[in-house]
Amino acid sequence: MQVKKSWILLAVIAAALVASAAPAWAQAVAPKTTVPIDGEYGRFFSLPTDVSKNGHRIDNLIHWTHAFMAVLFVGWGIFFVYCLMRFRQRPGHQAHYELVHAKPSKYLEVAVLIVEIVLLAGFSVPIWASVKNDLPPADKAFRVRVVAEQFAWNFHYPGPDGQFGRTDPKLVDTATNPLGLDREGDPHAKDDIFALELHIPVNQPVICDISSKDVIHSFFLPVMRVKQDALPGMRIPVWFEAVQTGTYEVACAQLCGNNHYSMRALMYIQPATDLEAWLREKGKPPEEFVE
Amino acid sequence: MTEAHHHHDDHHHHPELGWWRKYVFSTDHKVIGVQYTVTALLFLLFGFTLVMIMRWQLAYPGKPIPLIGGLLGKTLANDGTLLPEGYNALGAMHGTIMVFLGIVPLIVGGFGNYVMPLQIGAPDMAFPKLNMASYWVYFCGGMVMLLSFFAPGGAANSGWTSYAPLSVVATQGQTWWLFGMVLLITSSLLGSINFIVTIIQLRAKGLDFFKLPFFVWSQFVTAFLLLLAFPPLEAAGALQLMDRLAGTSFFMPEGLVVSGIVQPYTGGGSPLLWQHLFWFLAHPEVYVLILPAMGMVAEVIANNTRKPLWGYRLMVYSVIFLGFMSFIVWAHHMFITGMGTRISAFFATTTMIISIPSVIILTALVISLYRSSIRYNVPMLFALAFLPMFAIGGLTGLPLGLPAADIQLHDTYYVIGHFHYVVAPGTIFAAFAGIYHWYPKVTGRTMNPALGKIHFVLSFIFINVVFMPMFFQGMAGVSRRLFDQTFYQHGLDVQGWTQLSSWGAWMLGLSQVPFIMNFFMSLRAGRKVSDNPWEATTLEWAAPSPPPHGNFATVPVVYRGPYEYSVPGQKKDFFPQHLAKAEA
Amino acid sequence: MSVAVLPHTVKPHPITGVYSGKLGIWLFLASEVMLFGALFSSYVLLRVGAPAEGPAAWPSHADTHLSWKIGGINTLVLIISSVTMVMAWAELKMNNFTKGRWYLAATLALALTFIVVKLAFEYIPKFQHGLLPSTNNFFALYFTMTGLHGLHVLGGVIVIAWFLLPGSGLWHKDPEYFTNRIECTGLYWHFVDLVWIFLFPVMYLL
Amino acid sequence: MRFSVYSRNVGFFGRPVWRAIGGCVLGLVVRTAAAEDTASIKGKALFKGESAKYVRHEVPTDKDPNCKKSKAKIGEYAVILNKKDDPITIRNVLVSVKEGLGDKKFPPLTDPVKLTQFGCEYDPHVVAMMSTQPLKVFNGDDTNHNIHLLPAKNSQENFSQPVKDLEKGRELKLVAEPPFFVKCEVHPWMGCYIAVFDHPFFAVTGEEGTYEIKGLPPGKYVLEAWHEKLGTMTANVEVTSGETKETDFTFEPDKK
Repeated sequence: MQVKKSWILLAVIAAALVASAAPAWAQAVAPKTTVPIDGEYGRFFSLPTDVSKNGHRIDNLIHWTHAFMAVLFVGWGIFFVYCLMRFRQRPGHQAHYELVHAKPSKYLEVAVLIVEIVLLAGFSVPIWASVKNDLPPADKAFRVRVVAEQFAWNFHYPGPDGQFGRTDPKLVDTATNPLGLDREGDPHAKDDIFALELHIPVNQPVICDISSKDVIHSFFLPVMRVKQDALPGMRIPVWFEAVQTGTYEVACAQLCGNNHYSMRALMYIQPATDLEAWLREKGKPPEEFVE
Repeated sequence: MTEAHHHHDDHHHHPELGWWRKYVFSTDHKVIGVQYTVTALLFLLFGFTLVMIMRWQLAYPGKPIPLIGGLLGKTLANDGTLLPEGYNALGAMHGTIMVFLGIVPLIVGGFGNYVMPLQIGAPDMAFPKLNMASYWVYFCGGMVMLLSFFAPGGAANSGWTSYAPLSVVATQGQTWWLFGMVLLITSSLLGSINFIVTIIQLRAKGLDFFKLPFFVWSQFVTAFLLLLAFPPLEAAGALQLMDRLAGTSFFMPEGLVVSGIVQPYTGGGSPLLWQHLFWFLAHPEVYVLILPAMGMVAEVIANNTRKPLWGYRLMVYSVIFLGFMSFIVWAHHMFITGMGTRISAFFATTTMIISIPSVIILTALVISLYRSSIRYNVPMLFALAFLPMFAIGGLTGLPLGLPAADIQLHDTYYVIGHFHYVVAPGTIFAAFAGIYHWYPKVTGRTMNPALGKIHFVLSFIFINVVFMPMFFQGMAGVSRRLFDQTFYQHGLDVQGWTQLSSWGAWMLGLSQVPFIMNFFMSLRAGRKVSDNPWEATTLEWAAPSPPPHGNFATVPVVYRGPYEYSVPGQKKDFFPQHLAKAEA
Repeated sequence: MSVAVLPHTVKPHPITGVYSGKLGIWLFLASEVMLFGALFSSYVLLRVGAPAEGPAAWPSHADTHLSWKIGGINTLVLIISSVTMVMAWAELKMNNFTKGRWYLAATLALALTFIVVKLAFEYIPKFQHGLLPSTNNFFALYFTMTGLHGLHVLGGVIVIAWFLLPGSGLWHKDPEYFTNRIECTGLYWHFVDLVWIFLFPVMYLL
Repeated sequence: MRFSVYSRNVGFFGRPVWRAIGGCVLGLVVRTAAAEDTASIKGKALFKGESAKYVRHEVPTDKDPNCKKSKAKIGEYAVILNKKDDPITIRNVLVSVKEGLGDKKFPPLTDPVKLTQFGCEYDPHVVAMMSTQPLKVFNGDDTNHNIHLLPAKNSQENFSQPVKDLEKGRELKLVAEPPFFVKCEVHPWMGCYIAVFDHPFFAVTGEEGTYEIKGLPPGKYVLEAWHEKLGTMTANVEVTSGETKETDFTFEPDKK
């Protein structure tokens, strides 16, 4: 009984320490962003809102995998705790030298293997193939080039002619031409639109060609279940389809330097008409600013 | 011993060795083991301190750090408030220090050096001078890493993975980091050669490979991983040094524009080449971090269940298989780099396959509890806690190994939670079990069990408070390595979990005070114990405590397997390996 | 006082059939294979992935300005040095210390020849012509890989010089131990030679 | 001139009154003492050519919603012309004494020069300072800024200011160097120039496109006018004691 009291004491100490942390935990942090972001973001082991056509497949895979993990852990934990209590050292209790022939453990391992094969071959590989490889036909999709740089996302729209203009690193001007668009030399570049926020249509496939000007970034749309590294020297397409309008976030998921954390952009999912209006507005030559 | 009359320079040990030769530049594996252990524990504490500082910024972004904020200098902080560059430097150095300067030197350099030769009945390591060199090269590497904090621009700040091109254009600290890594790799290479040769050549008579304690097996496989996986990183380090210092473009593609400036690199390189070379090392490295821990846990569990390990041979085969497989799973760290379906499916398959031997080892350890007689002493508590903690760490690896699920979870806090569960409450708990278990062998005294239990309970609670919230953050989509996650809405919404996690970390830091007190006080005040206080069977307990130079008074001969506990018909419940007959 | 006497430092282990040093050097060479293997893999990856045109394109054979003749001479030098290394060990094995030493000295001389040729006829003229590691990835790899190989040769030179002069005292204490050490040095030296035999065609001919 | 550039910020900084007064008094003392036997040069930076090419417009600051408090305004190719003036004047032209000072030593300026990041814009756009003055960098926004100096001689300072800080700022010491570019790593459109001199004879054309250099000892000088996009021009000037000379610089970018 002596031992048990000390354990209770320890638990009380630990609880007190946790409790001492509680006020801090409750302290709210003021939001930094001035634009309200739509969607629900997990508070207790839940994924963020899903606004994409394919996202639920990934979500299901994550949920089923976690269910499988929970079954394994709980089942295995019950046996573990049973052993801890049943076979503790006490007077009159002796360990058995002979080893049990544990058939259940073999079944368990085979079961684990089978479930893993099902999860991998039945779910993961097909999902991967469709969300990463099977791009929608180019004429049906809305195309945007995403050019990452330290520490901003540049979005490059082809403009009315539907063709992306030529870019050249030598023409890059950080303020006025971050993409290095050759507006003078290439006719396709004349009408190209550049923005620091992502506007995409709802209910239409979107293909984003991801690239980077300097280091490795990662294009992450939490509500779209999309993540793709932006590698310098490569242009990698990803696609997704939004099913709901709203304002969401584009995040950088790969350490890209000191201000990696502030490499955030906004994504506006809009009806096609609104998007066209926005693009038209953006495509106008800049109006002179008169003081 | 036929060669006993061959005396060489190495072995002319005069009794009047000076203090320097005896305790500082010693060639005795036990002294080196203690040096490794103490240095590594200090580095672990330092690495943990770094993260406690970072956790302040994460919990209370932009607020000055209390108490120690002023000590951080001008590069890392401004008026006691951590800066992003400081956060990144601390983050990169936390990873590097914990992995390369803390855990590996502790469980391989420290425990491996001290315990392994004793467990195989060897008088020393096969190459004692090499062993000493290995420690001192490690020490120098550690010093280079520490000094890099004072380099212009601070320590390396491109993450412990040092992804190019970021690391190539990074501040000078990265060059220091690379030099430090070259030294650490060299140290590991010297050590691993020594370990393998020692295990192959110096086993006591009768000690077949399948009579080796599981710990020795884990060290054996680990040494092979170190031997074969580290050189590619050394090559990668050399290439990155060339990129940084000679302006080559191994990892630099054409047309890079950094900060609006066209970079002078010719181009033609591939940023992915670094990742391939790095993860070719770093995935086996993960097993370097966990296999010796499994070995230690197996030792402690076998000893305290008073029963042979269940499935010893199966475990040995599993550990060999793990070692082999760990070389062909590396690209599962790179699913998001733009991999096609086939390659990702291949690496996902190997990843699923490698989970099986881990499940086998874990299951074997749990089944070993069945029909045993569990002795709840401090090392056993830590070893038992290792099992569920490692299980959580291993299981959460599953969604990360499935490429489609990894799309959402890659590089989020989910990953952080996953590998910390493997390494912190996994490996570090195993190391604590090892320290409490072998302390009597090293000092002749036990550590205080009451303080040990306090240490265990508090550590167990708070380590979960630290890492469990990370899964919630990760599911919500919060990326890792963010200086201030409240910049994002999804980060803001789970900020409460971050704060809880931070408080857990600081409490976990406090929970180590009983351990530190215990560690030092027991040197003087610990209860004096016999040579074999745990009534264990393996050879290290046949040597005196502490073992003298040369380890064994008489060279032991081995008659049976490592875990002959509760043998029927015996008077005592343990039957040491070196005894021909049971004691009457 | 128990004296630590390590078994199998000189005499081979009855089961494994090698003494510890030899096993150690084989393991070391295994790690070296991984080191150079990683570099050769990088070579393949970078060459395959090189852009078709532009400054970063893989240079044509003529643009590398590497003379296969000088490379060939150095290859020959290294091969001969491997032979003399074996001869040194064989003589020592047959208890001819003086002869063995002469062969060792010959090996050392050849190794130094290799380094001098490399520096005087290849590296320095290349630098003078502005062909630097930063020129393109071929030269980056060329300088890195041959440089690393050169450092290995230099390491061999230091070890051989050690056994030739200050370390030779070991012969008088324990000839077998000394011979073993020369054998290990030889194994290392053959490996260095072998690396060059891969480097030569990859850099000069392909 | 220097004071007029920063005066816009004074109230905004809320810097302690005694410092302002002290600065003014010191400035007056130095200037009145110097005015007796020194000369001044003043003038305008003028523009001749196709002014329609240079349009001033708002840059998209949509990356960071916190910038929207004040929209950043830049000129196309960073040329800001006062098109209502006739002839058209140019802002942000740095005029300084290039030659003619010899090895003379001048009373060092010591009051800190301020560079503020406000509304995701650098204020001022061209910082001119003496090497004895500290440069203080402030963050006036509720967002993260990361100033990156891209000099040739000075060290490439590159640090972030993650929180609003109008009190202490970060202090930098710089050595003399011709104008170099400074950018924000977080907001790609943010850029400015810093020029550091060993002497106190420099000025930047303000909103009216005028400059004035005071306190010059009599002598022959070569003046240099620099603009980030329009290039440099020089003029030879001779001043005598107590004189105020007018020298205008006319930039003609279209003339080859």
